[in-house]
Amino acid sequence: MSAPVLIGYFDNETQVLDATRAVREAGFTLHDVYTPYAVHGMDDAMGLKPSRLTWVCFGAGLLGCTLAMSLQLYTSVVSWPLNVGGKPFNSFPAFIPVSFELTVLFAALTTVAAFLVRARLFPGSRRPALPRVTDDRFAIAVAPREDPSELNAAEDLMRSHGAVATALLEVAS
Amino acid sequence: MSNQHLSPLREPLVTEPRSLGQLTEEICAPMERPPTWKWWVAFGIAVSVLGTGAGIVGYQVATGIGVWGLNKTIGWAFDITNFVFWVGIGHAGTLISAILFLFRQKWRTSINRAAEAMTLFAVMCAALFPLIHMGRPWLAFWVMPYPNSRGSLWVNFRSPLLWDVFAISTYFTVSAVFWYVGLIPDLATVRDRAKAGIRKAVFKVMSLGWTGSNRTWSRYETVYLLLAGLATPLVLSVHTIVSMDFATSVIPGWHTTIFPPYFVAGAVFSGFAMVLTLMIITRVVLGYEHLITLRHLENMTKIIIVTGGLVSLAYATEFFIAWYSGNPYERFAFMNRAFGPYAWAYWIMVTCNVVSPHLFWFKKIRTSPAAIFVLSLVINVGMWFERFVIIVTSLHRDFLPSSWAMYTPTMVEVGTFIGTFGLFFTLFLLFVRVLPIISIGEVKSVLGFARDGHEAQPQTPATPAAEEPHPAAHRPVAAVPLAIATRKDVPV
Amino acid sequence: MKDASTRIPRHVLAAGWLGSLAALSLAGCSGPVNNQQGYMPEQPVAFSHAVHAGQYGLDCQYCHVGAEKSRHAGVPPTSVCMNCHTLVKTDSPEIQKVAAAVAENKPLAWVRIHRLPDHAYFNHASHVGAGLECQTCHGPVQEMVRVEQKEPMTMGWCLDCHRDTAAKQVSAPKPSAPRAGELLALSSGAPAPEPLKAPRVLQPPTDCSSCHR
Amino acid sequence: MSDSLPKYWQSLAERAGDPGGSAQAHDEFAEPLPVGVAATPPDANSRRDFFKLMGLSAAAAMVACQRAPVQKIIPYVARPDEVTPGLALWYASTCNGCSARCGLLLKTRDGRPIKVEGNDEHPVSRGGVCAVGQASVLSLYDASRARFPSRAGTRVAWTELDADVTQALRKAAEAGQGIRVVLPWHLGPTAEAAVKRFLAAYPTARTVRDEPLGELAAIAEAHRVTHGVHAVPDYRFDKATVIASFGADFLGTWVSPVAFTRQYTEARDAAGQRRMARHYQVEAMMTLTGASADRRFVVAPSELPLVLADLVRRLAMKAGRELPGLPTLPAPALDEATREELAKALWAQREGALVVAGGDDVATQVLVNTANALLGNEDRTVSLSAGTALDADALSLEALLTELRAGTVGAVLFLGANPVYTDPRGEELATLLKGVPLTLSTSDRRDETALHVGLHAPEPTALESWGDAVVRQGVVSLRQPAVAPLHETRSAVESLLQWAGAPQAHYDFLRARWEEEVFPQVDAAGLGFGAFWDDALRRGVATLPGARTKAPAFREEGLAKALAGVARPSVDWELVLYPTVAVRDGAVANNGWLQEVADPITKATWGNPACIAPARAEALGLKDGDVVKVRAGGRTVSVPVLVQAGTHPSVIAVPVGYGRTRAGRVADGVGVDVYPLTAVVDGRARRSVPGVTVEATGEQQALALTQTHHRLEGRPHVREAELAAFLANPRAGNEAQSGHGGGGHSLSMWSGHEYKGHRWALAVDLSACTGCSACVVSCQAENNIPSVGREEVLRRREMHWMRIDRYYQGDEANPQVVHQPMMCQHCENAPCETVCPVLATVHSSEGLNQQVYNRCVGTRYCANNCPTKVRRFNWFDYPHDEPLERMVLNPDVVVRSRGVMEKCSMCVQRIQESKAAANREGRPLRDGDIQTACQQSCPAKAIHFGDANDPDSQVARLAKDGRAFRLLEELNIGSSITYLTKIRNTGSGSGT
Repeated sequence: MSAPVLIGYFDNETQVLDATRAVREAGFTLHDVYTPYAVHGMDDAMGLKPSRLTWVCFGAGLLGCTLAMSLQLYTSVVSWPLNVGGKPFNSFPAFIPVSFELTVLFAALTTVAAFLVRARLFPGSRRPALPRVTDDRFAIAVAPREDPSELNAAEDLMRSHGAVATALLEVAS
Repeated sequence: MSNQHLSPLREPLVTEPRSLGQLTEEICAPMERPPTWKWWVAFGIAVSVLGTGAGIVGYQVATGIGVWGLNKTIGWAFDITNFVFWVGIGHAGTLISAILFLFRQKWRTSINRAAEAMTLFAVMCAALFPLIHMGRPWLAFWVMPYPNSRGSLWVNFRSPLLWDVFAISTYFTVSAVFWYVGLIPDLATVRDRAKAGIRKAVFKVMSLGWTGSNRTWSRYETVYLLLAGLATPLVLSVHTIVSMDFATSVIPGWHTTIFPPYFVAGAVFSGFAMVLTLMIITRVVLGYEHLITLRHLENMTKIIIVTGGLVSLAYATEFFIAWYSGNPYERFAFMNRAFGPYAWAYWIMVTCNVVSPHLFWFKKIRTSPAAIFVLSLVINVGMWFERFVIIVTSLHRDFLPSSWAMYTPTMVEVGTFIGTFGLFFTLFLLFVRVLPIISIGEVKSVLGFARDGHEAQPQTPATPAAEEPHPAAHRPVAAVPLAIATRKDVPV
Repeated sequence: MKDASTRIPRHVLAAGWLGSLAALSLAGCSGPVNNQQGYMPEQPVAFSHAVHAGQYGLDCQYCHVGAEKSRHAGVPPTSVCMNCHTLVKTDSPEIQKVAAAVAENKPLAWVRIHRLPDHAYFNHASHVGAGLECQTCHGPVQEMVRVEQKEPMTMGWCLDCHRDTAAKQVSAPKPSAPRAGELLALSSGAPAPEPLKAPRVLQPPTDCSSCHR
Repeated sequence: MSDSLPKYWQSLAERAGDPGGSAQAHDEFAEPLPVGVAATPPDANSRRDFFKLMGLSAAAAMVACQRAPVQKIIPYVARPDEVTPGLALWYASTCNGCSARCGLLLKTRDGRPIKVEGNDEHPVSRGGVCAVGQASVLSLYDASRARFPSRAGTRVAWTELDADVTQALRKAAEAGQGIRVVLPWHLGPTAEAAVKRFLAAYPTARTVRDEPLGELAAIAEAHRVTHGVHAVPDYRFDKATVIASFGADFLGTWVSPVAFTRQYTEARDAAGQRRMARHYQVEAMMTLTGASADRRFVVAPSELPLVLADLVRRLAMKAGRELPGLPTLPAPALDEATREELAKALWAQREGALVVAGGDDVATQVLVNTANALLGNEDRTVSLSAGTALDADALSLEALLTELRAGTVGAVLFLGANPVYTDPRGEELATLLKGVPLTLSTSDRRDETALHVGLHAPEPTALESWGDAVVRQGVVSLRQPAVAPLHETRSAVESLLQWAGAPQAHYDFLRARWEEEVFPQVDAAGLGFGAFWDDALRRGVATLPGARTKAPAFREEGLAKALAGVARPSVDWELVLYPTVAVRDGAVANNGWLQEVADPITKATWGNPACIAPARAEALGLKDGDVVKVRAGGRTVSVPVLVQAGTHPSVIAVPVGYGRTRAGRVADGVGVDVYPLTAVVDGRARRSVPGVTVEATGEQQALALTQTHHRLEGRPHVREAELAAFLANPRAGNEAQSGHGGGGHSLSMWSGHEYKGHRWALAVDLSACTGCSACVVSCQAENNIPSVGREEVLRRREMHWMRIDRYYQGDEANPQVVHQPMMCQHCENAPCETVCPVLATVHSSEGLNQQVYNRCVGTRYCANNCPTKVRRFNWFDYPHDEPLERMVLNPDVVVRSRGVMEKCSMCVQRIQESKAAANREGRPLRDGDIQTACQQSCPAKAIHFGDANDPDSQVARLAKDGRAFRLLEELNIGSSITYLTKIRNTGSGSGT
């Protein structure tokens, strides 16, 4: 069985922000909001919690640094210590640049990877976008309760906040 | 609703009123219409230069580094000069997108995409030189630490050249990722505008199924912020490490602690010059005057004044320290720079880098694209000579007078250098054709900047997207059941 | 580095390019290209080490005389074979090949099996002098009917042995050859060379220039 | 597949030039000389080499991970007893590069001579060899040598040639026509015996002696005048306390430079014997000898005899002797005080004084003899009794020419002489030869003279033939071949015997003669000839205690006549034609090593620029490379000038021996031939020509110089002290040095590595080094260093691992000179090592800075970061693939390919060889067991190698010496090379 979702289309940022807040305060479950660009303040309008990706980034960076440092120490001190320019086998200061670079590399790549996975973005994804939301439209998707009358309530609410159109769409669950 | 809309003091970043739709239209237009003859000419030239360059490099690799003008005293000249030159240019892009982003400099939005692209292409050009300057480039992979059957002979992590390998490759990778992440929403926009066909298919794949969901947007913002945060120290580290190629050596004129900041400043300096060069061309050719506004240019000239000042300061400091150190070799090295056989190069450098930026103090010049264009070129020339001076004049007369020598480039070296410009512009022209060179999403977010929201969007969106009748637009609510039957593909 | 003296006609250039690329891609994965472990080519004369070294227990250095005094162990002059084979097994066709070669003074061209690249210097004398068994590097030759390269003979392989030996503090056997001046001292009352200090503890070098110079 | 592959590779392997293949593989004439290739790299050759590389990697690729190309092992059929593949054999022999006849040790590997070293047992050269001697091994493999006897260029059999010759000779003898044998002065007793036998066989036969550099002739002639013997005395610089040389380059090219250099350094060993012979040099141009002089005076060539005459007069005055024969001459340009100082100095030392003069002027030599006689130093610093007599009744070339003009000559045989090239009358000679029934040359190649003779009977080189030489009364040096003749050649001795009708092998003749004449002179108690002979062969020399003859007394009768022509007007632009240290008279010119080694003074390679004084150059607005026309005696030559400090303003000095046309691929067309400008004064060729005209042409010609900046800019890389100061304080001039032998105060961030076993180091005595450059060539020979050719030297890309830096100080009209041998300093904290990304250069456990060619990817960062710029990069493949030339390669040193860095390895292959030997014999390594190539051949013994960790090694001792200093100590690179302060004995207050 699948639940229908009510979509409300808006033409401008301010309206969609108000609408979103209103819809959420009216107690409807916000399925999602679709916008052509990152709308400032939408996160708290939707009541989203800050992302945990920052921690991924930190961890990855730490890992990169450790790997880099241990690789350099292993190759220059353990595996085959060579007298290079009279410098000590463990020329720690000389190992810092590479460690730093690898830290950044690991952090960056891992974070992006994590993001793509979490947001389920991948080549060949078949998910279509709502019409014009990547262009000049904003859309609010409300997951209504079973009672059809609620649909109208939600629709009215959005129209009252300036929705230019609404539609009821089936969600394959 | 954010307060920025209410500030009467700020000037709008997009000078003419535009609707979101119109923006999309404008930015996507160049890639949707067939290339103009101007583009073809430019592209033709670029490609042929590239081809020639490739031929020359082939010849050099086939014959030996001997076809260059180097000798037993001067082991580096054009090769490393060009390397540092291109890496330097490669700095503005990430700097603009990362550092200005962190500083919340909204005006960056309309130039960062192109600047980042420029970074990537410049770094490609730069990376070419460390490769071909090797005596045996086919063994270049030996600089990578990998287990092998030579008793596992590793690499020398004490060598600045090795740091370079890691720095440059990391820098390239991260910049590329940064750039691509920034592209994703726009790719989706293009995808949704495209009719069925190759473009649709390609962009479908490239946009990774972006739907504009705000849950994604919110994570996206976090990631972008993180990347910016990572890229900022990275961009500084890269030229620091490049400068260490010289700073860690013993050669008077190279062995200088001031090099890292000095090189970074120089990199930003030359980088912005190059961005200006490209932006001025682009805005004229593509008619983006209202997006890449005079204000953008002006801001960049200001940065140039600052970095130019830093560079001048570095020159002065070098000289002072050389004298103050009391080290005869240091003293000689710098006197030799200014008054030795390569004095001409030195004074070109000074004129271009120390004198010319100060013309930007004049509002007239600062606001005349033509003047800016010329000066940006001048500065690029100057920065190339800076590297040439540092490398060649330091090497050609070092400790033992017996091995003092002179260097003159050969056609092969010059040709290779020109060839890299071919590579650079070929890539840039392709970029202009196939990707939105302005970050649509970001510009939209600042469209309302310093302009009241409602007035900002006239209700006359004549976008092609609007022409296709919207499924739910004119349908009475009663007809909902029908709709239920029709659509099953709403994203979750 | 002898590369420079091999001859290749121009039309191989293309192949050369591809080839070199392929070589490089492989070089990383599978060690240096000269690693021919298991190489067992056919020889002009079907000489069996199993018979000579194994069955009859001839000392390696009876034929490979250079091994203890020169960098090359050397392949014996064809005439050496005839020391015995003028009498032994003269009817065997293989022997007749050898006889023929000696007769018309035309050397036999043996196929080289154990070989290091030109840029790697190896000295048999030092290794034999340090009491190393031939088999350590050449495998159980005395059991081989046709000789085969048993060991990888890569740089890493050399180094492992050098490192282990250095770590184990093995000491060398007393030099087999009489020391300089000893014979003289015996015959005429010349002063004998300074007495031998305690047997030398082997310190096989791991310096690059020990092999690459 | 595994059997299909070998088949495929079989063909390739044959091309691969492996042990068997290389020799017969392909026709060497198709091969360009390495020089030619390197000079213009982007040509077919080097590209071909690239294809080779690519090809091989194709091979590599297809068989990667499983099969490499098949190589063959080609054993001897029957191995010669003495040959063990991989072991070197040494033969004692005698050099034939010049008239000095130094003792050599020839190193052969698997039958190939690969290196020439000095023979320590040779009492005259005592272990030294000059550049020419070193390079003779390359000349052996010279592809331009004649490979068979020929008639008018077409090959003939020896028998056929002999038939022709003997027939023609008989005819000439019967017809009473003259038979003339043209040869140099020094052939050695055995060869002379053969000549005598030949002369005896043909009554009308006489010898004509001709040498391009008429020094010996002049000296001998002068002694005929003053002592009545036609001989060259034996000079003993080691016994001298004052040396006055008038233009004699006795350290470079004069008479016996190697021996003299050793003696000279002994006489001037201030550190060792607390005293030092003072060296006065009066000369017209900067010579190698002048560069070492304590007091040097620049005088025009035509003034030299005047100064000398003045000196003689002053000495006579002091000696209280009348010399009526001494003509009254105009006062020379040199100022009174100096002349008196000179006379005083010599007179003060009398018997310790030594006066010598260069050049081909008999009068000058007569004056020298007079001076020495007045000083009474016979048998001390100059010994006629120990000298060597020269063929007294030989004709001069002039005489030959007159005969030829008269048409009374039936046969002319040139034995190792090339007058058509080396004599101004060459052209005429060439044309006159056409009229002679029998003309023949025995030169080793079809040179300029051989081109104009009917028959060519090529001689083998000294390394392929027997011979002997008297180097000093009572010292006979023996020459034995190190290899059988490579080509179809026959020694001149055998030829002469053959034509004299008494055919005999050179060896038999030699041995017989030694048995009859040499052996009786030795008091070999009981010891039979066989033993004596073997010993002589082993040592390469026999010393005969034979009773010294009393030297004839000096007589002044001849003076007046001899000195009649002394006063030559000093006319502006005096041309001086001089031999360079490397190319000498040009006979050895076709030799890449000798062409490429920089002249110790001018630093010029691959050419002979004309030296002019800086002042004069400025006046005329000439600078390096400007081409001038030099006109003398109706002949004109265009030559580029080189502004050379220390040249007399009226002098233009040009080296001879260049501009050859028939020497071979290397030398032909290199430089210009200036022999035609030689003057002929009453029948004698004179290499100093007054009154020539010099005019600028406005043309430019780049000079291939290896050093273009000549001043130290006040940097302390070279330190020196005045003798007096040094005796007072052993660290004089070296105060800058922190602590003894470096290390010293310089702080370090880390503790550094310790070197448990050996720690190799070098010490170079700047006081001993004369800059003769023998070490440079020795290094090149030992380490397979390519000659890169003029074009590459022009690009400052010479490959020498070792160079000699030459600096001037003071007045450029007459500067003080210092030579500094410069090689890899093997720094403890080597800047080059730190910067190599792939660990291609690291430090060894014995303190060596190792360069691993096959690991190098060629970033050149190391070279940039090398403070002494001693690293050399292979810009191209400098191929060693001329099959003959490749024979000279040292199999113990790898040949470097394109794109890799190389540099001095301190002869690591020698270090390891000696260590292995010591291990085999179970004995510790002794100081001196190991000698680097440069050290071995140094005639001055200025270079010392050893273990710095061994406290009693000489290197360790020298490192602690007061004179010890190290380069660039302030960089804390910890150089392993110790330099020792240069000591001068100018007599002035302070050295610098």
